Amino acid sequence: MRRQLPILIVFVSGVFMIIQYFIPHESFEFIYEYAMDWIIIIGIFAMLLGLWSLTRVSVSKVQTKAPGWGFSVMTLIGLATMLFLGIYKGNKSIAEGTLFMDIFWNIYTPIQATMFALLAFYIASAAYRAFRARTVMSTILLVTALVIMLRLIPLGPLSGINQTLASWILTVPNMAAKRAIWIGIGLGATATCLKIIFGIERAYMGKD
Amino acid sequence: MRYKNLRSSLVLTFFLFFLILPLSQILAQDDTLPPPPPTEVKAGDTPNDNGHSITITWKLSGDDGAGKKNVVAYEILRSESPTGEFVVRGMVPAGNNTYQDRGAKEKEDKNYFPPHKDFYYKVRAKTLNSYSESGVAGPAVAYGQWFHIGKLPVFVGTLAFTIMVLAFISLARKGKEFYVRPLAGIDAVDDAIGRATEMGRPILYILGLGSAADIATIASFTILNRIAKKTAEHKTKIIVPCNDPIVMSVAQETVKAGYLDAGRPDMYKEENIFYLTSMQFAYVAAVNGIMLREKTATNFYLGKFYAESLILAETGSVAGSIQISGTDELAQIPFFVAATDFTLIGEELYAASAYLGREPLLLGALKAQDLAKAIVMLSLALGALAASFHFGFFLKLFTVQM
Amino acid sequence: METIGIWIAALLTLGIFSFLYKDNPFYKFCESLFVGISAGYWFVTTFWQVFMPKLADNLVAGRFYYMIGAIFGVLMLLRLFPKIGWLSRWSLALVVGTTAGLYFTRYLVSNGMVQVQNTIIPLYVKGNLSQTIGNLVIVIGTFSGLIYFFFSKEHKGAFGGLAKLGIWILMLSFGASFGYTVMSRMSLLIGRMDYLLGTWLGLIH
Amino acid sequence: MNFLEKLLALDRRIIFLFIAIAVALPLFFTVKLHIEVTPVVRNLHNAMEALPPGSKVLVSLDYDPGSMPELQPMAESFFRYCFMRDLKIIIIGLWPNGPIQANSALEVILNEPDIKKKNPKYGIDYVNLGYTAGNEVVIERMGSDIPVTFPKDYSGNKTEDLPLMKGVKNFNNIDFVYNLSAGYPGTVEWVLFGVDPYKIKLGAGNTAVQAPQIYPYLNSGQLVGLLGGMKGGAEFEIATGKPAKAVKFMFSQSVSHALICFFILIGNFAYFATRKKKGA
Repeated sequence: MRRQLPILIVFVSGVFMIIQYFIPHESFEFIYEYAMDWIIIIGIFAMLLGLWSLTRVSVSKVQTKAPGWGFSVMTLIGLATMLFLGIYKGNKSIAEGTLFMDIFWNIYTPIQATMFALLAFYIASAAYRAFRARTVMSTILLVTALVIMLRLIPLGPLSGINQTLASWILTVPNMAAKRAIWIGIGLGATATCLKIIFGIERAYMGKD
Repeated sequence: MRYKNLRSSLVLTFFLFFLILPLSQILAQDDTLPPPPPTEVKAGDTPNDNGHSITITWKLSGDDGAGKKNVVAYEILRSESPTGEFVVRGMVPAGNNTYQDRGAKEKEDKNYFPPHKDFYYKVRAKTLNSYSESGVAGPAVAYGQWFHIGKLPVFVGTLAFTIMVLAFISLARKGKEFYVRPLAGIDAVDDAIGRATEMGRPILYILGLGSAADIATIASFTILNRIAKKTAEHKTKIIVPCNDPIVMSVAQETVKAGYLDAGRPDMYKEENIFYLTSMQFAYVAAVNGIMLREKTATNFYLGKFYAESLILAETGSVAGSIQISGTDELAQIPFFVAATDFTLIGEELYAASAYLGREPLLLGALKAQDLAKAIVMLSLALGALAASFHFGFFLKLFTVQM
Repeated sequence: METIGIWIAALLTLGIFSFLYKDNPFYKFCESLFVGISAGYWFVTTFWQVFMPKLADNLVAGRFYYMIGAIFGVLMLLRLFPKIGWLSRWSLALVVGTTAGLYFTRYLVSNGMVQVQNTIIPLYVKGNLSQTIGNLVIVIGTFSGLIYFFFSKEHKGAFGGLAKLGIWILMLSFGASFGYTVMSRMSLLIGRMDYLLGTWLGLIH
Repeated sequence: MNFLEKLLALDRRIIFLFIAIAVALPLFFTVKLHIEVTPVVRNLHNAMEALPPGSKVLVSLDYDPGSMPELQPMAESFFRYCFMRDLKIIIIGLWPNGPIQANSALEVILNEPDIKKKNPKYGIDYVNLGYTAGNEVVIERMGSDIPVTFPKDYSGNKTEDLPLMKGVKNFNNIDFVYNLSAGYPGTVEWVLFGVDPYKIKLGAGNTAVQAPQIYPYLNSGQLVGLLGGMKGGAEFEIATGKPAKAVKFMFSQSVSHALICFFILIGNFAYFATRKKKGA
């Protein structure tokens, strides 16, 4: 019961989803839509597990006065504030102009944009560190990256040649490489799906 | 023919020619004379669908693209009886000769389209100021199909691949041994765990931003299981911060199973596999902190990754961690290749679970993948040759209708 | 209010940027606040935008087959109780099984058949040298790229040579993507700098 | 450790500092950078030039604050161009944030002296119909009936009561569609569900990351033109003769790109120099 039933559920639901792809009839379409909604609903319930985990880890840091426990207090305050502000006025709580949305725009959005902008620095440092002509492979990597980057720098008469080269690289060899990776991923992913459906890959199910 | 005898039709032709035609040309200036109606209107069930749609086709009006070229659109009208009231169901711009009258399948929907019921159709050609209607077509009945003919190539592919996988797995069950070539990223895993043990520092495992439903994440679970087993053997701490509650639950089960496999269930600590937040950059901000504060010796990034890949990899490099990455997200592979020590590219991520566990069944499936790959490569080569000599049939084998 | 908002946003921006120098309390403050707020925001918006319309409204409207989803959802929560936690595997099994089946055909079609279909192109285009070369590179590149992903044979001899060509083409593609992405990453930083120097300090217009 | 070895193991914070300067400093200058208008941008501009004054253009803003640095300048230059040419603007969004982005771009443009002189009026010269959920289905529904798909505008007025919307029933009454896109739903959906069935004339602006996926639609003629990333935005500003934000920002782009290239070159120089020494 503990081991067998989940494996059976995986098999039945997996095979059903494969079959329904080939059957346009409405009866299968209906079950498909329900199943998709059930998955979403399971996800919503699971949110509580997430909140529980976050709260428990933070509270235990505060209780044990672990290093940096004060920051866990900040996390808990942030969480509690948003939960309260987002629920207390019913579904009007998250309309534009509420305190909930003010926090979203003035605290959440700028931090997010800045985290994202860190990439500008990291892309430079990664390029400096990684783009050394050690081997043929790394030389190819470095030279193509340079060619593509140079298209934004005025080079006089060379600019035209560089533009042509850059767009050729993007449309021809780049396409070939992407296709090879895509096909490989397709084979790997489909094989993994089958391994899951047939119960061969079951590490995700845990053990007793 | 409405005019039964020849004489009256001759008289009519006469009138047409000498009276109405010049008049019509004058009238055509302000476009009030109706265009010739669409002809050969046919209505029938739409193939390969769920049974709530009828397809109508017609021959274009003489003034559409030819003649006076003043037809702007066609309206499609429907009725439940040939003589009943016809209501407009939709409109297509001039130049189109087909329309799918499609409705919802839910009975409570306003736009519900009942199957197994007779419908009659007319098509109306419209100019700016006038219109003309075709004759009535029908009755037509909508019904659902039980197999999508256009997806036949996919069906054959599905069967063939499934048989290949099952065949190789059963070979593996019978004890056949399979060779797989070494993979640098996999060979590095043991060293990376050993390094963490020597340094007495924890290992960080990031499953990415995917949900438990992403295949890359599921592949990563299997790898996590093997790595957890090894860390349990080495008594090294493993930290798994998650960004999806279900992923966290599964990760807990997976790691626990790894500790059981190693015979050290007592060492499993659930609080090391925890949830942070589901929002991309907040999650990254927190993981950045963990790397620097816990001084993780080895970082694994295996699963689905988006823009955060480079932030993680560069922060890990600041912390001096050994980093092993792998993803099937094409746009992020370059950043992992540049910034981490080893990268499992695309399919290698899926192969890694078989490599790490060396389980015969998983290796068998990997062989099936290789066989399929060989078939794909053969098709590519033959297909390109066929296309060079203008044989179109080969392409049709792979063409899927949606 | 707007001025206060701009000041808060600007200070938080600086707090995150300070991480580039090194980990520090200012960053830790921003980080912990960000985690709490984002988790709360995510929970609340999912509740109002997904839970209510997908489950509550449907149940109220009498569509009781949604109860099945709710039951599996509750099973998921049983993880919190160690003794009956194993029941949550039923929900996991449903999620994983369903999506495995769903993705199987999706990957087979879009990663397999469509890619093969797009790569079946003539190797020789009459009177068009650049397209002939382009097509040749695409077909040979894809072919050798796939050789690289072959697991059953060691990369030696002619086979190894093709595999090497394959990885070179992959590297070419990675270099191109890397170089191409620099522009959009710089755009992000320009946006932030514009905010700090323009919106906040008013130094640039 | 000599200088070269130090250079090889350069503290990344030095790189960070240079990048910050390379991005920030150019913002203080207005430099006339030579930016060539590429054919894809030129085509878009030509298609819009061909619209007679009074033409109705629909613009769909399908992005959120995350893509603002790239797409907001495009939205601004588009509005500026339309007001100058007396084209009537109908704004919608397939992303919830789109109409909000439009309002903040309008706020900037309506305060520019040239536009102030023209004094465009809401409801007559431009309307914002807001956001409707449904992704590509929204486009499909607009094909048969725009006022039904967007019954009310962003501020709650009835769409049918807006003077600009008089006689606008579906895509047949729209002369040009412009789409600013950061992903799904976006330009791909506009092509598949707007251009293919309804033969709308479509131009688009995309983030740099997104743009390569859109190129095939240009070659097939389904898209009249495309602005790719900040560079595309700058080219459009040059083409319209009104250099603005994107052009200004391109100076930062060029300097920072040049800096990264420079760092890569000196990194390699140091690498080869130290290797030679070791070899000898």
